[in-house]
Amino acid sequence: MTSAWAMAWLILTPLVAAALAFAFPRLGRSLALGTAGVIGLAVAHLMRLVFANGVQTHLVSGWGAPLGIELRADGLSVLMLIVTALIGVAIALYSQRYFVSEHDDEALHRERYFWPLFLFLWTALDALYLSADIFNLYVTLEMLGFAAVTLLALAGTRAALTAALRYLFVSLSASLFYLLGVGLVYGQCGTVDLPSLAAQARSGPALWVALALMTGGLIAKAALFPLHGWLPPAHANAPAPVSALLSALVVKGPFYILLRLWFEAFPALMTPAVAQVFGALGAAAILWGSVNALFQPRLKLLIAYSTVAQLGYLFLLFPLAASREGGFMAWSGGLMLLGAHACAKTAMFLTAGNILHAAGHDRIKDLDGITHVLPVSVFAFGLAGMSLIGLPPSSGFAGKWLLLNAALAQGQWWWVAVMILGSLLAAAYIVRMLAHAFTRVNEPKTPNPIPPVMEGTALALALLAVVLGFASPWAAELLRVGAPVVGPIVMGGSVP
Amino acid sequence: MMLQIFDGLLLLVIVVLAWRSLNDRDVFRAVISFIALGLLIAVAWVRLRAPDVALAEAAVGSGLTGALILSALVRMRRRERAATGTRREAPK
Amino acid sequence: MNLHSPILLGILLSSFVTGLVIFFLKEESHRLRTWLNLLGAGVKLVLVAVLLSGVYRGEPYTFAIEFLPGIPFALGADANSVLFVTLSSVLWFCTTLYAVGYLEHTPHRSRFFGFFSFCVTATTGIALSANLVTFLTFYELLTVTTYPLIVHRGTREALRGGKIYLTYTLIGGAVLLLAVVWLHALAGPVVFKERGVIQALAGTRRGELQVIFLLFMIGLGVKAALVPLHGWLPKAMVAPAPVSALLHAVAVVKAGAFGIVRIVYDVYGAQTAAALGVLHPLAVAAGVTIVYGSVRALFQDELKKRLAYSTVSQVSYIVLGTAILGPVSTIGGLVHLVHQGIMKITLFFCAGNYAETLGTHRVSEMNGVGRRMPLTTAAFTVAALGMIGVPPLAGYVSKWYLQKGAIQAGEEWVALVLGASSLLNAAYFLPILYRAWFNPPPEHWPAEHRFGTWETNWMLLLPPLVTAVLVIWAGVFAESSFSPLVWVKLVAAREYAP
Amino acid sequence: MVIVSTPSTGDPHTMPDAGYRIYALAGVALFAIGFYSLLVQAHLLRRIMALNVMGSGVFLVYIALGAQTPGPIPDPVPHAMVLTGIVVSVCATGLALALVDRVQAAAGDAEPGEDA
Amino acid sequence: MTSRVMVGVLSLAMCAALGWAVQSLPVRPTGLTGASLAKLPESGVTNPVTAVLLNYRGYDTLLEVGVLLLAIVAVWSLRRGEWPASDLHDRPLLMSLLRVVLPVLVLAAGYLLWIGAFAPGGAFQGGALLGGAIVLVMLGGLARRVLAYDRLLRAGLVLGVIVFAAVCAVTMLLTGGLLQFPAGTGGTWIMVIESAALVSIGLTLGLLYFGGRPNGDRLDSEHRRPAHHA
Repeated sequence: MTSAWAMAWLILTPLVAAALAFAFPRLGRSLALGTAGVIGLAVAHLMRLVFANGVQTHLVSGWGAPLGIELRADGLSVLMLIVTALIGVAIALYSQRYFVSEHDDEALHRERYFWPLFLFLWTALDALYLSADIFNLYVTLEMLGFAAVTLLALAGTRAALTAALRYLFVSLSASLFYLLGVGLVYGQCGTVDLPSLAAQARSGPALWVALALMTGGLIAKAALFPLHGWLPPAHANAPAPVSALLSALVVKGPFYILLRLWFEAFPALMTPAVAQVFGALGAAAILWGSVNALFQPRLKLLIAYSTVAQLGYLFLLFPLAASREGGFMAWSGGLMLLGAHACAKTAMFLTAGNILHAAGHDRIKDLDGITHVLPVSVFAFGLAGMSLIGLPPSSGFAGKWLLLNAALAQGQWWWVAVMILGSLLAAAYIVRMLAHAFTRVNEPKTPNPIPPVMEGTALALALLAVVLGFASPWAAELLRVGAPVVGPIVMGGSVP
Repeated sequence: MMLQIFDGLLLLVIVVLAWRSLNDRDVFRAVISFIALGLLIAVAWVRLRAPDVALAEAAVGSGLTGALILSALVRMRRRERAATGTRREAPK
Repeated sequence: MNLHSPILLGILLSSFVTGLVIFFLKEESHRLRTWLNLLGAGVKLVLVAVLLSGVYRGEPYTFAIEFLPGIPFALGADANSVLFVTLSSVLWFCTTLYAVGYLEHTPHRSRFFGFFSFCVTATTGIALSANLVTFLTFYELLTVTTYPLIVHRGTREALRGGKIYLTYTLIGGAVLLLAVVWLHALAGPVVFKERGVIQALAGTRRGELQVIFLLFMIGLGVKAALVPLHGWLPKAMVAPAPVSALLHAVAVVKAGAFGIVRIVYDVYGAQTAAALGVLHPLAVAAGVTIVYGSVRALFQDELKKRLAYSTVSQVSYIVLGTAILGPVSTIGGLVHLVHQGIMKITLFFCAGNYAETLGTHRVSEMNGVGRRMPLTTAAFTVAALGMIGVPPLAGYVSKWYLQKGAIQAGEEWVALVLGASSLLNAAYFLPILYRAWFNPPPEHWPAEHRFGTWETNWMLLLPPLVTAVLVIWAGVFAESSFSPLVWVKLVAAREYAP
Repeated sequence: MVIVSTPSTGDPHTMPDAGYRIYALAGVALFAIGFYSLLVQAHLLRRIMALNVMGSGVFLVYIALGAQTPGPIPDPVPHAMVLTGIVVSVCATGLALALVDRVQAAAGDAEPGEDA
Repeated sequence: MTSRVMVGVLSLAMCAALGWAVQSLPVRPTGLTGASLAKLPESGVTNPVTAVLLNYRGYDTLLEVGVLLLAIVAVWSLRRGEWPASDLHDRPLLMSLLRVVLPVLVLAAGYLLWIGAFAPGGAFQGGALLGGAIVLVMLGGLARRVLAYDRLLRAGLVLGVIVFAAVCAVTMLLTGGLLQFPAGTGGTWIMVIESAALVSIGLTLGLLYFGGRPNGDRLDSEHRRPAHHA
């Protein structure tokens, strides 16, 4: 099977499945499972090809750039596709029982519409990670935004609907900023193809403004401080599997495009000042998000603010990967952190879903003794927490290790301080939850039964978030393929 | 020369209508000027030798979008009356 | 990797798998859980014995898998690790037996013993780590797995104790992480090796290495309860007695002390560290801690609190021995790693017995316990005298070598510290012994339980007796071929080999 | 509706390029007006219209730039892109209106013009 | 009020920056006019815009047809549709007019689809007309039964995506490339895609006006209590 076929499977399978899931609502569940299977195979195959033969490119309709659209799979794309597939499979499993576990018509309605929307979301993400064309990326962004907003609105509560509307306004206006930027780029360079833009390596006022527009739109979509306001209500009020999708995957898409734009299309414009600004916003996000997470009354709000903070770490990649020494270390570290956060955050939101389902609420102060009724879920939460804090040997540790190494090697110690402070704050808000969970209550109230698959998926992802730390050398090797930054992965003069 | 003047006038009206359609006190009038704006933009497409776009804009951009917003406004007014007696205008 | 490697893995898995299985056991299946616990501990003992002989014969043990890019997750066994792993696995066996007896008829035992096993897994991991990153990994895992044990009772003060413990250890962990990362940024991957691995940098990067050493000592000093980082230890006394034993003798403080030993001997190297001028401040900190801990212990009426401060003081003997250059003091410090362990665990076992059998928690309530519980009190007496340093008990050996080493190194002030500390030890232990043996017992104990034939549940009685015997053996047969001392001399020889 | 059948007619020199530039500038103005209103207006319908105006501004820039490219006909690529954009934005409008209706239904007696 | 001023200043600044950027663009940008005209013979159509939409950048259009379907799924999931308030039943004259106009609109849609291959027009414009026709039908309160027939509507709505994907699969089997048509057959394939797209686009736009799922939605009819109040 050629890489072209693998890419086609990745994009067409969820798209067709989404259409069918809408046409035949009863088939939704099985269609999702089937899609998960196909995509898993296709991603694995694509990864094999990328490892074996390097970057894979496919000229859609046979015309190359600039006239046609290019699909491109390098190490970064494949990593993102793998993360998406992992989370997608988990959500497909979890949602088999999530919606029907509450027996009423509302729930049934939600499930019937969840599946096509979920599959559209998956289509958008796969297309986004494979596209090498900044206008095509706009289309995928819109598809992503529509699906995300509607999935959130499925919750049907007033809070969720209001959050959804706010999210929609942000998402749409952000897309328009991006689109205008694309227009200016086209006017300047006469192409919207990423590799061609990289080859031109142009500069000039129009491109500055264009890049500013696109960046503004994308950081609004990626909820980078200070444009994060829409995220907590949205992620905290969605149905559990949707919260997981939003936090783990949706916000990562725009971040990925930012990487492509700044590191590949217009590296010339990535001045140290720009890099430091990105880093400063990231640092602010880490501190602001973590401190807010400490004071949230509801578990899901806590997790949502933790997402704001964790997204901050990703943007530390800009100042650290931009400099020559240890650039690749920071690059791979930041992206490992991305994968780690995806797994850990999914596990946490699914756990929160189980707790909500069992206890009927997620008020942290009333969760005393929840350990005794949901030991598996709380254990999963703890494991995921380990990864968020960055305790070894979790994948979160691997990512932070590389970022810290790069920062120290480059003498940018201030990021080191921020990262370590952020870890301690993360520990604080996670322990705050666990302390309540461990509090002994005299008569534990009998909870609603939780389908095993729902606890199982949460636990599986939490374990993944921990053991993936051992996969970091593999991930680094994968990210090497077509990476825009170079450099060794191990710093320091090695000693006898 | 004539063309330049025509362009200037057209764009002037477009910009004014755009402002009116977003900042007119009366929402209904705003919507009307919004639809008119769509039609004028369709004309602009023709001037820019983009007939395909003009067709789509006339039908979709102005026509359908306008219809959607109008019916939404009607719905809002209905709910409004149901909710709070007779108020003509949604508060700013 | 070689033929021996599976042993290293086996030593870890023997407790890890046990814990995993126990998690999924029903609360009721008491018997099965007990047998699993003892089986795991027993298997570990056997494997450690094999390892011990192997390392004595100088066979290499290594195991490594990929972890971080360029840095493997590596296990190994040198004389140091064997010392620690033997200690912890022996005491582990006793503690397990004791815990089974102690926690009879209490809820959530599966959870407790699950984390209990994970905890010892982390400890043995610390002992067997072959490089700094692996050490860091197990060190943090130890923190995480201990928390559920400390808050096990789920009471408010248990949770407060747990929170304080985590605050200290996690911040310490963060500082340690910073030190490790910084050292790696300077020196690349760091593997443990006798006489250190950074001599090459000592000349050029002197300042940075000094700062990094300080960070190391702060990070490890938290668990080793160096003043002023000791605050968590007395607060953590709310935990059940077996956990206290774990914290004070088997796992946590030992992990800190062992870490300091590792950093000084196998990362910096004693000579290099001395050349960098970082050892003397460490020695002073240890001396201060020794005196401070003893003084605070003097004023505690609650028995476990008094023992806790005694730990603060005693663990710093190890640090002191490490911080003074020269083989003899090294021997004194390292051998105290073992001696302090067996003595202190005995004391905690006994304290637990008093609390469980008679309901006495305070020193002032201990009048005449010797008549009611002679065996327990005998064990307590042996351990206490050992702590004071009465010949020919274990503590005497440690102190003698520390003394000698200090004099040789020309650090006479240490002699004063040790003397003062011994006096203070006597001052806070002898009154207890006097009350226990010579004061008349009260007609009613606070809360007395009767356990058939023996003075208390046999599972509570046996462990302290065994460890008390060890205390005597480690002292009397110090020079015989099977004693901690002999092994420690081997370590010192390797560290200071010309 | 005028239908210029390309490419047969459509002389590139019907007017100087500068003329097209005005349209791009007007597009910029529309974009700014839309953005301003989006931020300051509370009424949800106005906000939705503001998004549409922003969109029209963007499209004007696209087509105006496309009209300047040398050759017998304007650059068809921006035209296709704008067609895509127009359809996407009408979809967005439909979705937004439905969502607004749900919000206000859920809000019940809340103000119709209530800010989201 | 102050916030208004600040936003105003911000917008003006943005406007200035954008204007500056636009002015700085090359007066004669290197567009893709030449390239698209050069490849036009191979594309299978003679209208360059249609060539871009369905051949050069056909992949965009594939995703866009997906977005259209997604929009309808979203709207249906949000609320139940309702018949427009302005019912023309009591206006016989208009109704008779409508009966004449409707077929014309449908024919015009077909014509635009066909003409799209070599002159302005195509699936989108045709679909727009079709959508307008459907809106008129609703305004006239006609064909309520058809528009309420859930199964039929769903089938029509997904037609575009399914056919487009099928064409992708078939042509890929023939040429090994995504959306790469065998030489000389481009026109046919494009016509197939566009015809299916026309139906879906028309339905989508029309039903967007309907504003929600049809009352005959079988998900609702299954249950006594409506899933959502709209």
